[in-house]
Amino acid sequence: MQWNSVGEFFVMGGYAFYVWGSFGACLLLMVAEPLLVRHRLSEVRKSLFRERIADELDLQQKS
Amino acid sequence: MNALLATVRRDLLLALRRKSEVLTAVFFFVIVTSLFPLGIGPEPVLLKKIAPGILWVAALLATLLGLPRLFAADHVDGTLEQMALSSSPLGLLVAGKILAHWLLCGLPLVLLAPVLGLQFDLDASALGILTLALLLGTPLLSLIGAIGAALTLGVRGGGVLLALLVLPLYIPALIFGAGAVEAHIAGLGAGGHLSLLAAMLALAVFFAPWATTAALRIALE
Amino acid sequence: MRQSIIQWFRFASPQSFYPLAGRMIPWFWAAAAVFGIAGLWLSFFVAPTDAQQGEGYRIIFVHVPASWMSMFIYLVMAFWAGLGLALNTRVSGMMAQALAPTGALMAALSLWTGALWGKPMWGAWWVWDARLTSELILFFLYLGFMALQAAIDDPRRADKAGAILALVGVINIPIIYFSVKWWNTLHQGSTINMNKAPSMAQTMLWGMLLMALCFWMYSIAVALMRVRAIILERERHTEWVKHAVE
Amino acid sequence: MLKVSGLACSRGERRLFADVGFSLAAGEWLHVQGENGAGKTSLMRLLVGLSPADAGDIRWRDEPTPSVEFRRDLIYLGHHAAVKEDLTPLENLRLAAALDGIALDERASLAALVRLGLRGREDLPVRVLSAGQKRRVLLARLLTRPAVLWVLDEAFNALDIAAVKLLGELIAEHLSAGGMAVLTSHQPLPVPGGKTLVL
Repeated sequence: MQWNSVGEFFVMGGYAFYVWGSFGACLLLMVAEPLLVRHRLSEVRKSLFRERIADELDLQQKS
Repeated sequence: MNALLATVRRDLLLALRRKSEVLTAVFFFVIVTSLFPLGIGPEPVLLKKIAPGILWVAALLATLLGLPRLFAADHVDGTLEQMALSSSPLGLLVAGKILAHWLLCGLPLVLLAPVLGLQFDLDASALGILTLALLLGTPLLSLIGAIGAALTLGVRGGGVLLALLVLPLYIPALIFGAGAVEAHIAGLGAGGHLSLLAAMLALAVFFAPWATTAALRIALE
Repeated sequence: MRQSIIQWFRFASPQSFYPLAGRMIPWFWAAAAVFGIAGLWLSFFVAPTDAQQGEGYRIIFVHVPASWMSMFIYLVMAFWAGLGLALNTRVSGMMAQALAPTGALMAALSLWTGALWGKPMWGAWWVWDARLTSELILFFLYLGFMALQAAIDDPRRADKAGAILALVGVINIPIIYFSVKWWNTLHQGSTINMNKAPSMAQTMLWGMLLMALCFWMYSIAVALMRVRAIILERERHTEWVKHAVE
Repeated sequence: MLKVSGLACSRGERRLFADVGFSLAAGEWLHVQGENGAGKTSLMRLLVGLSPADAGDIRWRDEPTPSVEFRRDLIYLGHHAAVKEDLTPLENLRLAAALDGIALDERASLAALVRLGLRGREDLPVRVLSAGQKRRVLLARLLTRPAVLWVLDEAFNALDIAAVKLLGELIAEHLSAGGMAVLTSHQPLPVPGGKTLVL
């Protein structure tokens, strides 16, 4: 373990911007991507659900 | 083989009836290469250094200019459909169309390049290497471009998409083509570059018509 | 053998692949988390400070895995695309389509972290280093693939056209990489090469490996999520989809 | 000689038709009927092998299609003009034959054009011809290309009364010489006999 304090860890030997910029970007995008995909999935599900309700209403109207 | 030659003759005849389309690419090549010295300044040393790159990039963009029309006209009037149903293999007809495209859009550039190279103060041997590199490289551009043209046939925003698909694939040709001239000027000898260009051309002659044919069949579905 | 082929074809139908993918996703997320925590711990607390590059070198723990994944995903994508073209299975094309954005993301991350590494090490955000340049071209190839698929309305045709493009790309990637490397040595632009990270210690290698495993598991998990969305979108008019969604 | 069974086709998510089957022997012809959008053109394109079928089997001389032999025996004329506007009718015929690998002499191509009433227009660019005349240039290929199976999609459109009658005669001649034809059309066709398929 080469860090003497938490502050030193965050300073990263003067490379804080570059190191945290890299890891931060990875973290940000790798959290954002699954969220976007999940949003896409739930949008499809919602529209499929709407369609099913519409189908049921259609059937009720006919009968 | 007869079918291939017949396709070449047909496309050349069609181009002859519409000269403007062929001349556009040539004019583009001439004007773009002449614009660079105006933008950069007339220093002979600098111009000589950037000449191979400029001539190659201009040649690359000039061939790209003619690509969207390679199959589009035949697609719109239905003759492409007839080609796909012809008793000759579609691959041969496609190879013929690519050859015709090179004769119309590539070969004029090869012939013009030495003249334009003079503007950049290249000496005779460098001009020879430049012409040779373009002679090997421009058919490669036509072959790779044909795949892109077939893939984007009848697609929305086809022209821009074609550039996006094809330009990254043109990079090796650009590197070795311009590199050949630079290596020659630097006294390193252009043999390696030229033989690599020839190897890539051989690979493309083998694969590109096949891939283009497959893409055309998909586009016609 | 015969049995396994039949099994494979069974999973090749979107209807049976959809629930299977759903069951697999949590496991890949868990694996990604485990590898990620282990990898981060190794890269920040075990790996020693580099003598030349100080703490800045720690960027390779994300830069190298992202570069690896961006290339690997293109290969996998081309594999699925080729399979779809050869066997005409529907799931293959969907897999290829689901992988492309993740591959592009990895290429983008590789470029971004490469720039952030380059600035303190070489004093420039961008150098025309062979690796960075080929990574940029790979990024363009991903963009082209996605743009082509987005531009074609009929999904079956989009799959096939994308497949041809991916296969052409996969033949070209080694040629591009080789040519860029050749170009780089001819011009002698940058002298520092990224793959010669100074005195690669054993712990560094392990950290990179663990992070790469984390990125790999992550990519699979996200691609499976996306393929589920694509399946529902494309098969929305079939009976089973109407029943699959509550 | 032509045997089609269990043919199915869908456009996007919509199923156009399923389980279409028919067979044709020498001298027979099929009239494909159906409303707009019923899938007549799609059926024609499946039949000639331009697009793949969802299911089904098409056999020509007991061999699965599309084969080289099938393409040699086939002529397909669709909605498109399929002629080059910048060329003359004569050049169009000659180039189309050359692409098929057929040697076509001047006399045969002139005879075809004369038969289709294009006398005096042989050397004009197709661009200046009327829509009906362009259609006739295309139809001249029926005479210059020796095919057994004619697949004509809406071939009677844009033709005047004389041309409709002429095309009817051409088809009848072709059939009596042992040929086969598949035609789509809304209106009754001036060709005697024939099977009917309603989509």
